[in-house]
Amino acid sequence: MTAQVQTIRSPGDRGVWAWITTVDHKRIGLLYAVSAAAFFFIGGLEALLVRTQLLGPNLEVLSAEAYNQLFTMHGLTMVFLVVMPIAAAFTNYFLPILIGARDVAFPRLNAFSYWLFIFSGLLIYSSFFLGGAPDGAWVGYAPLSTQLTEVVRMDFWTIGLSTLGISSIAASANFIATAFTMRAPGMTMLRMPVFAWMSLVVAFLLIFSLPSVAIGLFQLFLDRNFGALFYAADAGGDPLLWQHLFWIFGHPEVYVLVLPAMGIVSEVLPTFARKPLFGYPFVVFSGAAIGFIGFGVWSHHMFTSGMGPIAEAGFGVATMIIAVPTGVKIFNWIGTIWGGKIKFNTPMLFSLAFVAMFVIGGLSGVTHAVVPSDTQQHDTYYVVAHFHYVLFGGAVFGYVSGVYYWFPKWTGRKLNETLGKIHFWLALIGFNLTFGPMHVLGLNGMPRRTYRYPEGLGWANWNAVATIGAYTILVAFLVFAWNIVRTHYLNKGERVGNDPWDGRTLEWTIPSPPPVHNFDETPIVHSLDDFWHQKYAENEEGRAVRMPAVTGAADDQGDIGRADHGTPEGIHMPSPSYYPALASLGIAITGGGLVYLPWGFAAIGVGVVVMLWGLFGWSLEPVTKEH
Amino acid sequence: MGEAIVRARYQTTPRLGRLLRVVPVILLLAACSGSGPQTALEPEGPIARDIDGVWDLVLMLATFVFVLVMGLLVWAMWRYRERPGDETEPKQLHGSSVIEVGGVVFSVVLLAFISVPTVRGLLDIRAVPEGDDVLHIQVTGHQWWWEFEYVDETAADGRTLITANELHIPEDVPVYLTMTSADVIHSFWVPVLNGKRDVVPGRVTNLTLIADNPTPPDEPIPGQCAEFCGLAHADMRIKVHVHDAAGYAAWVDEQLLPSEQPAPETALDAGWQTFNTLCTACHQVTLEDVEGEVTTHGPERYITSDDIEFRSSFGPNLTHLFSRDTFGSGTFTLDADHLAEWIDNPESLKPMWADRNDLANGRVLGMPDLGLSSAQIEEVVDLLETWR
Amino acid sequence: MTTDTEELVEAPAEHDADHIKHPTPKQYWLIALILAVITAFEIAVPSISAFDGWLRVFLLFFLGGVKFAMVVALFMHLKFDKPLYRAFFIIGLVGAIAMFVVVLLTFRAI
Amino acid sequence: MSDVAVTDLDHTEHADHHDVKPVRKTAMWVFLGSECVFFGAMISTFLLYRNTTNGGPGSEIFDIPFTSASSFVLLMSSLTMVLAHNAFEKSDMRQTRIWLSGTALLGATFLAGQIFEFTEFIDKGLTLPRSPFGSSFYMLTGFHGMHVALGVILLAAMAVLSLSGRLYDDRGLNVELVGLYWHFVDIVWIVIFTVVYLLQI
Ligand code: HEA
Ligand code: HEA
Ligand code: CUA
Ligand SMILES: [Cu+2]
Repeated sequence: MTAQVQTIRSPGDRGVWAWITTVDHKRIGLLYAVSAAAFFFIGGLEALLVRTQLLGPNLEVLSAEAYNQLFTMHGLTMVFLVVMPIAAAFTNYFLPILIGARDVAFPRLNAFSYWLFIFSGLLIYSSFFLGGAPDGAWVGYAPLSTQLTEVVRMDFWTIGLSTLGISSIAASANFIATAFTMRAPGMTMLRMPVFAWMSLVVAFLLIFSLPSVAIGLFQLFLDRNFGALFYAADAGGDPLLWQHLFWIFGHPEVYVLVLPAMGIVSEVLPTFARKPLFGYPFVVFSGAAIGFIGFGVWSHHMFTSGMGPIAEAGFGVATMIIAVPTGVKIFNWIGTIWGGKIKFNTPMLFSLAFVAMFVIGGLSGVTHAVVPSDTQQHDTYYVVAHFHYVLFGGAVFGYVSGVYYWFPKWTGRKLNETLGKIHFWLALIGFNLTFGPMHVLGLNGMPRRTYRYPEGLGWANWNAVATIGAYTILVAFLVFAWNIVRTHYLNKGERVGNDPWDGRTLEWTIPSPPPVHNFDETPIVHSLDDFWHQKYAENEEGRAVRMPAVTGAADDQGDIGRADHGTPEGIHMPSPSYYPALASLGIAITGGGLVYLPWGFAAIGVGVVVMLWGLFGWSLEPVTKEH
Repeated sequence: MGEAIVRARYQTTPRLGRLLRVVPVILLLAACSGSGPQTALEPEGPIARDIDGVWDLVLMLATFVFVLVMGLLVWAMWRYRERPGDETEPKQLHGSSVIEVGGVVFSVVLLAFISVPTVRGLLDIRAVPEGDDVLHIQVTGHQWWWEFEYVDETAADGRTLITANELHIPEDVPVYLTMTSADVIHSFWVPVLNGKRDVVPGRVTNLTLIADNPTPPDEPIPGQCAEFCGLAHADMRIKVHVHDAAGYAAWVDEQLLPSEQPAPETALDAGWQTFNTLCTACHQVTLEDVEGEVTTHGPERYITSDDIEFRSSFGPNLTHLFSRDTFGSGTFTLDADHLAEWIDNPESLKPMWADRNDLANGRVLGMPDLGLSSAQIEEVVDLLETWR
Repeated sequence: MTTDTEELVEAPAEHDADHIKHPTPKQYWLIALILAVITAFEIAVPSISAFDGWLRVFLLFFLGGVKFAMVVALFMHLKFDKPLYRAFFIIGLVGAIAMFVVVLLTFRAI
Repeated sequence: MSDVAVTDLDHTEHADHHDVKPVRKTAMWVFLGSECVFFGAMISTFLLYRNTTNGGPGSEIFDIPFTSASSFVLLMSSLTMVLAHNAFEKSDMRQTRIWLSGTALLGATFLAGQIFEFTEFIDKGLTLPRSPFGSSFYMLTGFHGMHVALGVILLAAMAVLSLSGRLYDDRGLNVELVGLYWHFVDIVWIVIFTVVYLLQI
């Protein structure tokens, strides 16, 4: 092993090959982000088609068959190919930096997770061209999902979700190991930024919830392809088993989707209020508590399925308890801006909107936990309203806030504020126009997953409003996309230094974009919000006072975009490797073969060989190659 | 709203024209649209009213929390916004245990307040109705229609009353539904009478309906399958007709009678021959022939869940087809023209997968196109029209 | 200061290992012997009619549990290793048991 | 929160330095925690369907003496595994190789026994599509068998690698990690043997 290896790990830093073989957590994070954005566009178009079909009664924009595929793929895409990967993007990029590490614990496993995610996404999407996309709703209730075995649609879903699950388990183990073993000196657990904490909680949620649905999916797969009888009612199989296995995963999953966004909000609010996060330990522990309690409430999705009143009462009350830690977060966020000096930059606007919209969605969640009224609300548009308020007004707004907040760190340029505000207001208005009316629709009896509705039930007008709202959202996000293109690709964005927002955490101490090895010298952490405390002291009144200039402060414009800045000799980072991509390609090919049994066995053979080649190559190659 | 809701006749809609026509009027209309006949907010029976009461309470509390939290948030945003020229930095508050504990106590108290009616309401709506007057009906969910067997109403020969999609019940009487599914999970839901209950293959679930008042004959209460059950889930509707006691008894008597089988060589016999060779593969009819013999034609099928036997067949029982107002699971107005259109090409009206039917294994995914000539169709429709 | 994430972080493990006293091979053989004896007893339990009913269920669970615990604690060194590992494993184990017991209860299957 | 922080800097810095943990083992234990849920889901599926034989054969076809023997084989492979690890820590490559091969062999024996058992059961009419009992039995034991098979492959690969002296403890494929995995597969069988076999007769 050579001591002279520089931080540059690959033969070249440019070109497609460098991206395929990269093991740099920042590049992998960007890959996740770009993929998620692309899938957001696709999932959004699917939603627009759905909304267009529902614009008026008995329209024929889509056939029932097309509609069912589109709403299924919309839900699937948004949950698994948009929000989870965008969370993975932020976690990848910032978890190591926030804890003062140079990379994640297993850089190649990290690459493997990404490639397996993208191949799984492509596998699922290839179904549109290979006989039709999954059409059994994202929850795929048995025995509907095992009914038509001569059609492969739901096989794409069982296989695609399984491989996505493998990807997530690998990523989660990786993040857990990172958070526990890679922290910089002085970075105790309770000095970790809230975002890092929430990423850690999410990793645990996935690790312990995914196996349940994986087994369920495997059972469905066996039922569909090998005649197993797990869900065959006439042979004694019980369809409710699937619902349990799915929701034991599915409920923790919704917190997987929202907790990282809450982490982002907990970073953004203090920065723009110029105050520390109110009640840091409470915010952290309530996040952990949400995760923990989240494992005990899954059956609130099954209140009408016939579990019996005792189970229903128990799960109803358990569900309500989640409102307590969530409320703690809300109150602390309000406490954070209380008494602050609030700058309404775009990231702040989105974070504040997150809090407001999430409260609406959370409160409708609590009304679901009230079992008697849930028997009216279940599977209506009222539920659709609930989860879009927490998922779009909540999670997506949070991630968008994160994009505006950290864009300067990624690229060295700030997104345009004016465009950002246009984006924000259009998105906020469009969002409420779209999903607000759905509360009314649901309470007035409109079931979800229906491709048409008759006249005379009083639903037409609110549906039309919702559709108009959806198009407003499209415009909003086109503005966003234009902002990104303009700022980054057309180089029109304002250049900024290391620390454009007067930030509080470690990422703002390093150049934008950060060098491959992140930190020239491993930072030594003295406190929560370490960087802020390097810049500010508190006077007797408790007000912040700026200390004399420190390194890395806001107006240091010198080293933008120069990744080689200050690189000392001898920081060696793991070498690039194509084995992770190869192994995941093998898994994807195997998956494709499994969809098309029995002649898919040929593909499975190829896939397994490719996978083993990748895995063995990977586990035997040295981490840092000699050059 | 006094429109003839239920009658909403299926129509093909020109795509763009309709899209454009709708857009401008929307916001205006949205403001004044009522809640519609399928709403959970205007209950017409004691159970739904109980649920609505719980809902009102919870909504009130949620509104309180909402106003409080939003008020604090917006106030803080306004009060503590950065003002131009203000150079002072804010006080660096790190937290306050009092506020944390206060927040927790606040939430816990509210939730305790909500959980009491939750549990009580839950036990109420799940209670099994008792008494002699309880009417028992067995419900079988099918892709994509409903079958109702009135196990308490039997004809002299022991036949139970069977009908489809349109449920007739007496007012003020607890109607106890015992439900299962022939294929996938469905959910029985008539919002103004009660919440929904899933209909699960291999399991039995129950639901109680009690209706306050009789419905006008042309304005039954609408309901709908609420669990995604595949292709035509949207078109799996329910109509509930509520009668006064006498009206209900009359309806039962009429339904229990057989319809008439045309005598050989009559005008209607041609239609019967077609019907008896093709349609009875799936549909049951109970007919009395010229000799006065009563026969039930069509497949006899039993579904057993949890040791309860559900009498069933592959398609709706047609004995008194024309006593109904709708067909296609409450989706289309029933009249001769419409029915002819349906028989000619069922999938042009309602999405189905009849080509994937597999009767031997009990899988029915819709009514097939039987390839009848228009003359044959007319004969069959003429026949069906006599079955009232 | 060098940091090679996958490689160098692993290095201090060796120091750790020095501090920990693992069983000796002789002790491993002894543990295996105990495990074998328990297994023999387990196999006998179903055929001993005195144990019918709840006692048998309890005994089988108990004996299986002892074996399980011995392998995890001693062969897998969980007893000597970082408490963190113990936490991970026990969360998974206890969590899985708790959740699935509830599932089976809703089916009235246990 | 400068108050909390600076005061105890020295302390934490020192402590944390010590705290650098073996990353691979951390990930491995997390993974094993996750595996508990995998098998938990399958075992409870089996428990749900343990009497749902749909008219086909049920637990009466189990051959307890035979399965006891193969359970014993798997149990003893944990001993050989731990001896292999022990030898590896003492850098005794010859012993390591012997015990690794022995473990792989015992594992293979167990697998052979399972395949034999499956063919017997299939002869007696218990197949995957026969009944929910059959489905859940084969899924659970088959999934476990796949774990054993993977373990055997890894063990064999390590035995071969040790010939050329390429057995490192800083690679993904190392004796300690594979050992943890192998022991886990063993304890899962302890549970399966109790719950699926002994409790059902
Ligand atoms: C990010 C995703 C997300 C989040 C965070 C939540 C959060 C919650 N959800 Fe939601 N939910 C979904 C995503 C999410 N949900 C999805 C996708 C579905 C549908 C799946 C499908 O069927 O396809 C669903 C469905 C769903 C159902 C099933 C409905 C049905 O199908 O019948 C229920 C039932 O209890 C429920 C409850 C809750 C509750 C109680 C919370 C709580 O965590 C909310 C807690 C928050 C607050 C309460 C607000 C803030 C608190 C305060 C200000 C304190 C004071 C408040 C009180 C004292 C009340 N959700
Ligand atoms: C995070 C999750 C998420 C998000 C963001 C959304 C977003 C939207 N969803 Fe939905 N939705 C779900 C998750 C989500 N959804 C789920 C889980 C279901 C249940 C599925 C099921 O029942 O199985 C569902 C179901 C669902 C239904 C019910 C269908 C039915 O039951 O029949 C409807 C109906 O209106 C709907 C509408 C919309 C609309 C209009 C949006 C809009 O907000 C979308 C707006 C987005 C765009 C228009 C794209 C714009 C993007 C670009 C222009 C590119 C941007 C570039 C960059 C980011 C750089 N969704
Ligand atoms: Cu039946 Cu939906
Ligand atoms: Cu949930």
